[in-house]
Amino acid sequence: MEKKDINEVEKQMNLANDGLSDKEKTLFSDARPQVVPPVHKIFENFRNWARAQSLWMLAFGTGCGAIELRPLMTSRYDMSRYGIAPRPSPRQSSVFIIGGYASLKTIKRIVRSYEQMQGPKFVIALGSCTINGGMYYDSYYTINRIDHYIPVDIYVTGCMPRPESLLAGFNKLKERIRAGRADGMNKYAENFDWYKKNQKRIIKDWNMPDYNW
Amino acid sequence: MDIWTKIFYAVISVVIATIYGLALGGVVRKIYARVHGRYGPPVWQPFIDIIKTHAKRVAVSHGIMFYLGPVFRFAGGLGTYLFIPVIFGSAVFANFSMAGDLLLVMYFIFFGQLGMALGAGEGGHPYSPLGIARGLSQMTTFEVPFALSVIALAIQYHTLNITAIVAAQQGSILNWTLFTNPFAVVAAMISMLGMNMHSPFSIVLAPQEIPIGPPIEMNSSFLATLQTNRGLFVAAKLILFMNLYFGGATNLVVMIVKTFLIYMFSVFVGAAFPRFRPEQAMRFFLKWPTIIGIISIIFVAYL
Amino acid sequence: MIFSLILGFILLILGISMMLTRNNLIKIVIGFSIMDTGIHLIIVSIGYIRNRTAPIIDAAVNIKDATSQVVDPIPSALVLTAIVIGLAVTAVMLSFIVEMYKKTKSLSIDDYQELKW
Amino acid sequence: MVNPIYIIILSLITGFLLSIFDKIGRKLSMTIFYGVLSFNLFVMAIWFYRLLVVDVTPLLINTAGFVAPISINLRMGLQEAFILLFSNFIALFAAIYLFKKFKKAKISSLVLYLILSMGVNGLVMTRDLFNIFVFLEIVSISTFALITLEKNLKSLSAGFKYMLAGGVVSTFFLLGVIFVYYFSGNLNLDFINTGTFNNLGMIAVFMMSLGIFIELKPFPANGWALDVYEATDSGIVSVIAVVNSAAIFYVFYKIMPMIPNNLLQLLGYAGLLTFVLSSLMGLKQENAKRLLGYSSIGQMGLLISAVVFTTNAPEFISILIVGGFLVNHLLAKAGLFWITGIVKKEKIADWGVLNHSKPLLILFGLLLFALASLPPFPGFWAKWEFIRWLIMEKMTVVAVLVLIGSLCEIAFLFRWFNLAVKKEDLQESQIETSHSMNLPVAFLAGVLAVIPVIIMKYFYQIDLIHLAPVIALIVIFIIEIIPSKIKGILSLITLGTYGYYLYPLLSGLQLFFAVIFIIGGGIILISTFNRKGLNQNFYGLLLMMILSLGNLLIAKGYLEFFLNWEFMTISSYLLFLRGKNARNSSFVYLIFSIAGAYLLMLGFAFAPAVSSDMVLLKSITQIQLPLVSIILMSLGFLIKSGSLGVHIWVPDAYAEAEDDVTALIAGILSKVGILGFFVLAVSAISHKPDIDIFYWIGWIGVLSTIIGAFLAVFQEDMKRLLAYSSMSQIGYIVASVAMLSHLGLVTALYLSFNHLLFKGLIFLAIAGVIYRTKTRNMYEMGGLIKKMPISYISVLIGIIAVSGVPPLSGFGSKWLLYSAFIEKGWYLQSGVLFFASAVSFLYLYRLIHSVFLGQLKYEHQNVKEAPIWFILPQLIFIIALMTISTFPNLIIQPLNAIVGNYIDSSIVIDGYKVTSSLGYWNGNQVMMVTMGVFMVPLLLLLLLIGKTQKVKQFNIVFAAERPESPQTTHVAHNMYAHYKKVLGGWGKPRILSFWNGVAEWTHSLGNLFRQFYTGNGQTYILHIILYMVVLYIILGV
Repeated sequence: MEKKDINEVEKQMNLANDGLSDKEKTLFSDARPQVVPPVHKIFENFRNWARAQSLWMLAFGTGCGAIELRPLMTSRYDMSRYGIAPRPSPRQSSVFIIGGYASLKTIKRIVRSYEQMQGPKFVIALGSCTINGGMYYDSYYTINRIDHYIPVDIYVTGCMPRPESLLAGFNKLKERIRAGRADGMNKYAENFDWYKKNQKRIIKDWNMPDYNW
Repeated sequence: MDIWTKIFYAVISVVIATIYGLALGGVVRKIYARVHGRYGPPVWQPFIDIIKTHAKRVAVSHGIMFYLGPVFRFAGGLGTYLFIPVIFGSAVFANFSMAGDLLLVMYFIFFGQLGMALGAGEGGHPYSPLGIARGLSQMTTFEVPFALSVIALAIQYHTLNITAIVAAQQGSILNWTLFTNPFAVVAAMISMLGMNMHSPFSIVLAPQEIPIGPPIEMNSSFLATLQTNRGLFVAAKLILFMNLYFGGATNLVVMIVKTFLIYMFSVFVGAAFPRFRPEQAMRFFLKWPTIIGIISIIFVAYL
Repeated sequence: MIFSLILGFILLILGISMMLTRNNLIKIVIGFSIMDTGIHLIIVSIGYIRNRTAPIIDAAVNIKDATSQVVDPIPSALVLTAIVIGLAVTAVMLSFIVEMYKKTKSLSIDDYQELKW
Repeated sequence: MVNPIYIIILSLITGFLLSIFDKIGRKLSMTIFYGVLSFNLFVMAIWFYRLLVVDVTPLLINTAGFVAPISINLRMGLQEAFILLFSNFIALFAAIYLFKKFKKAKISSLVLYLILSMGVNGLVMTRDLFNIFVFLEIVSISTFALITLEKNLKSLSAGFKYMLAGGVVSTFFLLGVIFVYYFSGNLNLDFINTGTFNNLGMIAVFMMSLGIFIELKPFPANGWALDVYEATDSGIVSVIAVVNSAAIFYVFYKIMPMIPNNLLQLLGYAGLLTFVLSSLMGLKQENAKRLLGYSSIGQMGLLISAVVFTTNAPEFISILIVGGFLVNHLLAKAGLFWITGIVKKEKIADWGVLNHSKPLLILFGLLLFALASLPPFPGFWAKWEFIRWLIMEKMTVVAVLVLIGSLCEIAFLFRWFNLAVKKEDLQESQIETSHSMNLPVAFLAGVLAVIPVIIMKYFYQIDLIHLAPVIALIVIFIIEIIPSKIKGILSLITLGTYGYYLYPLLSGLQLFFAVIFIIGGGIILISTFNRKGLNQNFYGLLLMMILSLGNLLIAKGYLEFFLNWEFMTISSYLLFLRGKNARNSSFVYLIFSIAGAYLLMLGFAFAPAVSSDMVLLKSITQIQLPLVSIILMSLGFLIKSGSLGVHIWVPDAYAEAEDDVTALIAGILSKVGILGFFVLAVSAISHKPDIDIFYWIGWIGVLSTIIGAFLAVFQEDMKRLLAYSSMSQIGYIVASVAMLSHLGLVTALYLSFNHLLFKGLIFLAIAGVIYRTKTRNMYEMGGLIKKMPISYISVLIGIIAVSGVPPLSGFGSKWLLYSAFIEKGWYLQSGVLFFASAVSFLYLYRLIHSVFLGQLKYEHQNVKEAPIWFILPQLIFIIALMTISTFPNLIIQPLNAIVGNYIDSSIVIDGYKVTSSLGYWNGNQVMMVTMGVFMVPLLLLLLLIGKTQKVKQFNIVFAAERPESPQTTHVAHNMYAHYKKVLGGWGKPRILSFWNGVAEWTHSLGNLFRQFYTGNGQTYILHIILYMVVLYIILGV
């Protein structure tokens, strides 16, 4: 009886990875993402402060909004004074900025990159397109609501939002983080099956593992 | 001196050096920002970054060597630092310099590099070996002028004992190697540009070409370990250069002033120049600095 | 004696030059024979002593005075052997030529140089 | 006692009667035929025995009842008996070899053969000039006729050319004889005094000598002989090349006292020229029999120059030289000609067919080794003494030319051997043979194998331990049918016993190298237990190599040392040859090694004598070596150690050898050059040479280090990479020895020991990897750390030690090295060394990354850890490495003591701390601190890290995509492309191109010279005539 339980739990733990051929299955990890609860409160507050003060954003321009990220680095807006820095690898970054509309092609990369970031991780969705599709609301190829696919912490509206509003969004994010409310990572793990179902519904050529570690 | 006191001293020494090194990093960022006309991050930003990186809830590991890579790297930094006598005449900052001389320090630098290269290699990302290949190749070239300069020192002072080299430079500012053997200092300082991997020699991390290269797969505490080491290692290298070429230090303040100024040299060069292509960078080291290094040897040995 | 010696050498040289210049195998062998004859003549001339007779002990030569009546007998003895040998060599050569001719139907020495280098 | 005149009488009578007997039956005639030949041999054997052992006086046989000079007389002395013993021996066995042909042939062939044999016997024994002519013609005519045993166009035309040339030559000889008679009034050799001749008489002597000399086929008047060798039946040609040649050679020897000295010297040089040029021309040969023909005329030339140049030598030496060359040539050449008849392949490229018959292949190899004058065959001793004699007589140029000729000869012989052993036989043809053909060859080889024992025992009184390598080879060969593992255990036991025997004889330096050779060899030998099946021809060679290495340490005097050096060369060459594609690589190795050995031989010849009751390694340090000797020996050792300029054998040989063999070669064999250097250096410390030659050797070492490292960086094949790495490491050692300082010598020994440990370790680990993955290309591997963790750890520890990163012992060597260099004042050199040491990181990282890290390939998903037999020795090496790293004084102290025997110590060892005049190093403390600083971050990391998720190889950041396949994701091929750009020309193998050029030019030169042989009979006659003219002109000048 006990043994069977363990087997079932294990089955639940491991992902099917149906999108991969048998040969490739051995090359990808099939572990499920797990909810990692926060540590003791005081300690977690300190960590949240540090997380808020050091936001490394993934240098991945997913849409037209990426053009707005460049001015942020310049001397005019200088995001570095807020502890924000670009980082080329998702492994090392904590903020993912969805730069505007996400096409079917991009969403696959977005999901992959998001899953490869180590939690806690935060998402800022930029522009109207990410909220409801914006001017592409009826496009056959554009994602309307990005938070059906990955959890979003902050939406910055506009088409396009100016760097100032982006900075405001960052500050809002910082507040959320400090308050301990920006927990998209655990949310994603908790509702993993739902997110995955949504993702797989629109991404037809699913040739990745179910969770991209 | 019993071993526990020694270890206690070493801990103090290491902590101070690490903090100093990280702060130096913050200052550099600030300076870069000012050169760009920005405000820049706070000086303590490196510390926050390290805490934040440690605060990641999940770490992805590719295997045991990947796990140990940052450990090797940090151990390399620690070891390098611990084999250098930091402050002349101080028991606390003498570290473990009695275990070996300058050659030990020069070779211990490789310990961390090799370990890190192996750890990054197990990560399996193609950019890691690309970056490592660049880094190792560049290392072979900037080591040449540096080695020549060190040989010149050995000829000049008849010793490879760092403490003895510092002792020989005491007394007057004119006793510094900088004035007694300027060629050796020039060669070594140019090779330091390569060692610190600021532009124009920043071909290893090169964010635009091979997104930060070797540590691309490093995350969470692995990355934090690397960042901590970066602070310590910079401090160690600067102290080594200070000891060898700029008369060493008799107290902490002198040490901080001197190493800061030494570091500023490479920072200013870095802020002012764009990046070389790999083979340009390497050929550069094999030309002028090497010739200067040879001149420095001729200068002390045969003139 | 001198005359026959010179004649011998002339024959020798003639024979050699014939061996060197003729293309036809048979002619080369003839050259060889001429050379052989030349050398025989030389041998005989060397043993010749003026006014003496052949070194054959018969009615004309007294055994007791033989040493003062006949020419040096050794070259004469040698030349007999040499003639026999020369004859044998010539015979073998000719038999070779016959066999070679059977194979290629050619008597030109130029057709027999596939073995080289 | 049988009078040898009966040989002639009996042969003549049977010759005439044989056809009558044949009418009764072929069996009868054959029986009589072989009976007579056996009788001849028997008579000569008895005479030889009596003359040699019983010591009777030589017999003079007078004919026709008169004493010479009135009558013709024959002589039977020791020399005649010796020549005829072998001639009749070959004649009998050639007849046995021809048994089948004779059975079918006309009876006249048998008659001719008997007459030929008779002629040869007469030719050797007679003392009468004209009689020589007669016997010469008898031999020639019967030979001409025997050539037609096979009546094809080739043999006919060759025979015809032979007749033309022979006719002209004998005419000149006769002319000479007759004029000699004219001037001396005599035909008996013992009564002619050419000293009283006038100029005209001298011309006669000239003609006569040249007549005989040209019969010995000097270059270029020897085209006819080559054609005969190529075209004639193997059995007959063996008689022509061996029996006839030996007899004519003896005739030359007989008339030598008549030849004026200046002419004799000229002939000696002509012989030498023949030897050198025919060896050179042999390089271009592709036809097996013609190749042997070139070798034959070369050997005759060598023999002539040997007999001419050793006329003043003591009897002991001249017997050994001339007799050695002669017997060697007679036996080996006859055997090889017979084998060509058995194999029936014209082109040497087709000789792979020999693989179908192992015994025949081994016989072939044996004879070839003998012909190449390799030990222990007679030619080896002859060459050794000849070279020494020439050097003693200040005939250096001759000695060098002899060696160059020998090298060329070895080149073409072993190219042939390699083709026979390695070339695949595409046609799958079988060798048709019979016992009557095999038996003579085998018997010959047996005789050849026994002679060395006689030489070693009676001529030199060499300790028979120096035969141990060969004995080991033979014993293992005999028990070849038992399984590999048992043979391996037996080999280990042998090594143990040998070590036990050796131990009391050794001390200091010898002991150190004995540890490397025997214990190191034993450990690596464990890895060979992995071999399956019978594994033939392996352990014998392995034992031979290790035993000869050990014997080097106890060799007394130059000869014993050199003997073992050659054994080592041969055995390692054959070991290399076992590799699958090792045909070219082992050939290059052999050529370089033999060249090195010759240089060594020359070096020894120039060196003054050493006391024979002390081992050479000690005695040579007590004498003042002349500069030339040091240079030559150094060159020899440089080749063996694979230093820059002569390193090109290294990568291929290492790469193509079997994998465990490579470990052995890299770990052990590479140290033997160092041993030599070390001894030279010690000698030079106490007896300073005039020029600081070691300064330049030091530079060679330094440049080998850097160039080796550069080349290693760009290799794709991991064994080649490690081979270049070895070259680089050995460069360090050579350079440190060359410093001639205490610290330098300590460094060299320390490095040598370390090199054994880490290179043994890495090569064994790599061998395990290759065993599992079946490839040597690094880019075909990757990610094996998950599958072969122990091998990975071995390689990791190995590369840390190679690169000199503390805390492992590699750093000790680097510390010693730089301290020594700076102390010595070699500043720029140490800068270069530092560069090389940095470059070593490049190739070491490439090795470990491309193989073990990065992406695991699909085909290696199921690869297992290397077999235990590979792992076991690795573990031993790791333990040893860690021990001497933690407790460096375990090794430094004894080394300090060893070097302290020769030069005052310059370092202070206090506990674990070593202090030089420049700095200090405490290996133990470094180890402890490193352990400490390693633990701190590890604990910190364990404490601070969050939940750790272990992922797989494709879980990488890949620019938001997923990797396509492991092959396209693994960075390995051409990994340092950018570095190639940096180095420009320095990364290119230029020296290889240089040596390729040398080979090309040598072959072209050989090709140029052989254009003389146009194939036209008339040209050959012209050559003969011109040859006489030219020689006469030279003589006149």
